Amino acid sequence: MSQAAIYVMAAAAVIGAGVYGLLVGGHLLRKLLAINLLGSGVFLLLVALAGRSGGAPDPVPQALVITGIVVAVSMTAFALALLDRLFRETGQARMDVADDDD
Amino acid sequence: MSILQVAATILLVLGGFFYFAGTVGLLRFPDVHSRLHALTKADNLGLGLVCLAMALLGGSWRGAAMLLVIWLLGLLAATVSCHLVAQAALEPAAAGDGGSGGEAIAPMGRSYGGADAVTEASAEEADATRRRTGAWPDGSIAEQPAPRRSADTSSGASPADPPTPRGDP
Amino acid sequence: MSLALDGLLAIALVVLALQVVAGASLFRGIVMFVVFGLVMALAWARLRAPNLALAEAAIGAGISGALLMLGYRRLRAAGPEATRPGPRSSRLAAPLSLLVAGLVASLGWTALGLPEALGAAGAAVVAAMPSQAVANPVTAVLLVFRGYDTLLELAVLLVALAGARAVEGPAGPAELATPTMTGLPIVGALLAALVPLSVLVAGYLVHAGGNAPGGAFQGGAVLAAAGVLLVLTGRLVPHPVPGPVERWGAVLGLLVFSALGLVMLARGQGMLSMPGAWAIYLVESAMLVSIATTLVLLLGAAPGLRRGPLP
Amino acid sequence: MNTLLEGFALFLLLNLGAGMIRVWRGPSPADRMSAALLFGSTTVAMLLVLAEATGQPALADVALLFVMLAAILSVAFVGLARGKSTGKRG
Repeated sequence: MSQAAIYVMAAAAVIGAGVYGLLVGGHLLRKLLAINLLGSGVFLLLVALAGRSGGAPDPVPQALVITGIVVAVSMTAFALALLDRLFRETGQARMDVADDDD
Repeated sequence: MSILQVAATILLVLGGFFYFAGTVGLLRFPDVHSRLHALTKADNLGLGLVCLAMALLGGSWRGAAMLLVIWLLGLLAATVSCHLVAQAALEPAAAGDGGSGGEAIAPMGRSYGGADAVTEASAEEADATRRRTGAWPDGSIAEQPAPRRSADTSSGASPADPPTPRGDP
Repeated sequence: MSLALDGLLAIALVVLALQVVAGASLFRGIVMFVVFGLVMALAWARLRAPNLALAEAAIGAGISGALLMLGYRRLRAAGPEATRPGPRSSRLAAPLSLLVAGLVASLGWTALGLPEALGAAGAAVVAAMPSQAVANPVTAVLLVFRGYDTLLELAVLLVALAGARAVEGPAGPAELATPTMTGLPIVGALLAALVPLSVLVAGYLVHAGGNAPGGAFQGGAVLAAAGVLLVLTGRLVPHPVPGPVERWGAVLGLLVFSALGLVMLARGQGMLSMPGAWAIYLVESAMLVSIATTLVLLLGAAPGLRRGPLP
Repeated sequence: MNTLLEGFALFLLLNLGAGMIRVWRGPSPADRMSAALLFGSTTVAMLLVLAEATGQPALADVALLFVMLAAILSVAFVGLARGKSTGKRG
C-alpha cells in the first residue's frame, strides 16, 4: 500500500466523520466543528490524490488548499458570529430542541 | 556511522526517554498540578536534547541557531502556558462551578495519597487541589449545574459591575 | 518504517475526527479539534507539502483554536445550559452511521480508482516556472497563474467580516471580561517576546514565499496571531467605531491587488498579470496586512480595536 | 540514520497517542489543556526530526510557528475558568 493510498482512506474517513457530525450533532458548535472536519478531509483528499505519483505534490491543489484553509477560518468566524446572535435572540444554541411555537 | 551520528543517536535516545517520562507523568500523576509539573520539565528537556541532536546532524550554523531559537521559544511558551493553566486550575471559580466542592473524592486520586504525590505543595494546598479535582468529576464541565454568577461574586476578584446573564431576549 | 508512521498518523486523524464529532463534551471536542490540526500539520509534512504545513500551523494551531475557544467562552458565560452537548444518542445515529460508512467506502473506492493523469495543470506550472519571477510553484499558482482565486479570496475575507458585523447587530456580542490572570508579569514577558518576533517572522515568511515555502497567507496568519494574543490579554479592546487603521487595513489587499490588475489591463497586458517580482512582493505585503487585520477583527468581534488599559 | 529518525518520530507519535488518554479522561478542563501542551511540544520535536529525515528544512519553520503559537491557546483558555460576562454591549 502506498503512502498516498493511506492518506486517501484517512481523508475518506474524516469526511465521513464530518458528515456524521454535521447531521447528528445536537449543538451548533459541534456542527461547526464537523463542517471544519469535512473541509479538512476534502483538503487531505485533494493533496493526497495529487501526491500519488511520488515526489512533491502538484502545486495547483496545494494553492487551492491554502485558499481553502483561509476561507474555512473566515467561515468559522462568521458562523460563530451567527451562533452568538442566534443565542442572544432565542436563548438556544442547539438544533435538536422541540419548537414550542409550532 | 560517524562520531557525530553516534552522539546524535545518544541524544535522541535521551530525549525520547524524557518525552516518555513526561507522558508517564501526564497519565499517572494524581492531580493537575503534579501532571503539569512533570510535563513541562521533562518535555522541555526532551525538546532541548532533540534540538541538540538535530543541530549535530544538520551541520550548519544557521540551522543550529534556528533550533536554539525554537528551543528558547518552547521554554517560554511552556513556562507561560504551564503557569496560566495551573492558575486557572486554582481559580476559586472552579469550586463554585461544581457546586459540590469538598464532597466528591477525586476519581484520579483514589489509588494515591493526594498529599504524598504532591510533594511540592503544602498539605493544605494538596487538600484544596483534591477538593477542586473533585469538583470536576469525570465527564464534562458542561454537565455542571451551578450557575456561573455565584462563582464570580464569590471569587472576590470581579470588578464592581455585577455580571448579568446574556441571552435574555 | 515510514509507512508505519503514515499509517499511525492516518489512524490518529480518524480517531481524533470521531472524537470531535461523537465525544461527550463540547470542550473536549474543541481540544480534540485543535489536536487534529496539529496532526494535520504532521500529515502535510509527510505529504511533502510544507506550504500547507505552515498554513495549518499558523491557522489551525493559533487562530482557529482561539476562535472556537472564545465562541465557547461566550456561550459558557451565559450558563452551563448553553454548552450542554445534548443527548448522547440520537435515534438517527445508528442508521446515519451506516449510511456514512457506505459513503466513506464508496468515496475511498472511487478515489483510489481514479487514474493518475490528474497532474496536467501541475506539470504545466512546473514547466512554466523557469520564466517566472518567483521560484516557489505554490506562490506562482496563487499570484501569477490563478490570481483571480486569490483576489476573490480576499473578497471572501472582507465579506465574512462585513457579514459578521451585520449579524452581530448594532450592539455586538457581549464583551468578555479579560481574565485578571493576563495582568501577570509573565504574560507581559510573553507578549514582549512574541509580538515583535511574529512581525519579524511574518515578514520573513512573505520574503521566503518567493522561493521557499511561505507566503502572504502564512505570514498574515502569524501576524494575526500576534494581534489575537493582544486581544486575548486585553492589550487591545473592542471599540464600536473602527479607526483608520482597521478600515484601510481590511481593504488594503483587495485595493492594491485590483488596482495593479486594472493598471496592467490598461497597459494592454493581461488583467492581474504580474509585471515582476516587485509587484508580487507589493501585493503579498498588502495581502499580509489585510489578512491579519481581518482575522483579528473577526476574533475581536467588534468593528474596531483600541489600545486597552494596561492591567 | 533515516530509519532511526523515522523510528524516533514513530515513538513520539505513540507518546502523543498515549497522551490522548488524558484528553479523553480529563477530568478537568485544565487536565485536557495540559495534555494539549504535551501535544504541542511533541509535535515540534516530530517536525524537527522529520525535517532532518526527509530533507525538508522548511519544516523547521513550521516547528518555529508551532512554538510561537503554542501559548495562544492557553491564553484563550484561562478566561474559561471564570468566563464571566460583564454584560456590557459593544
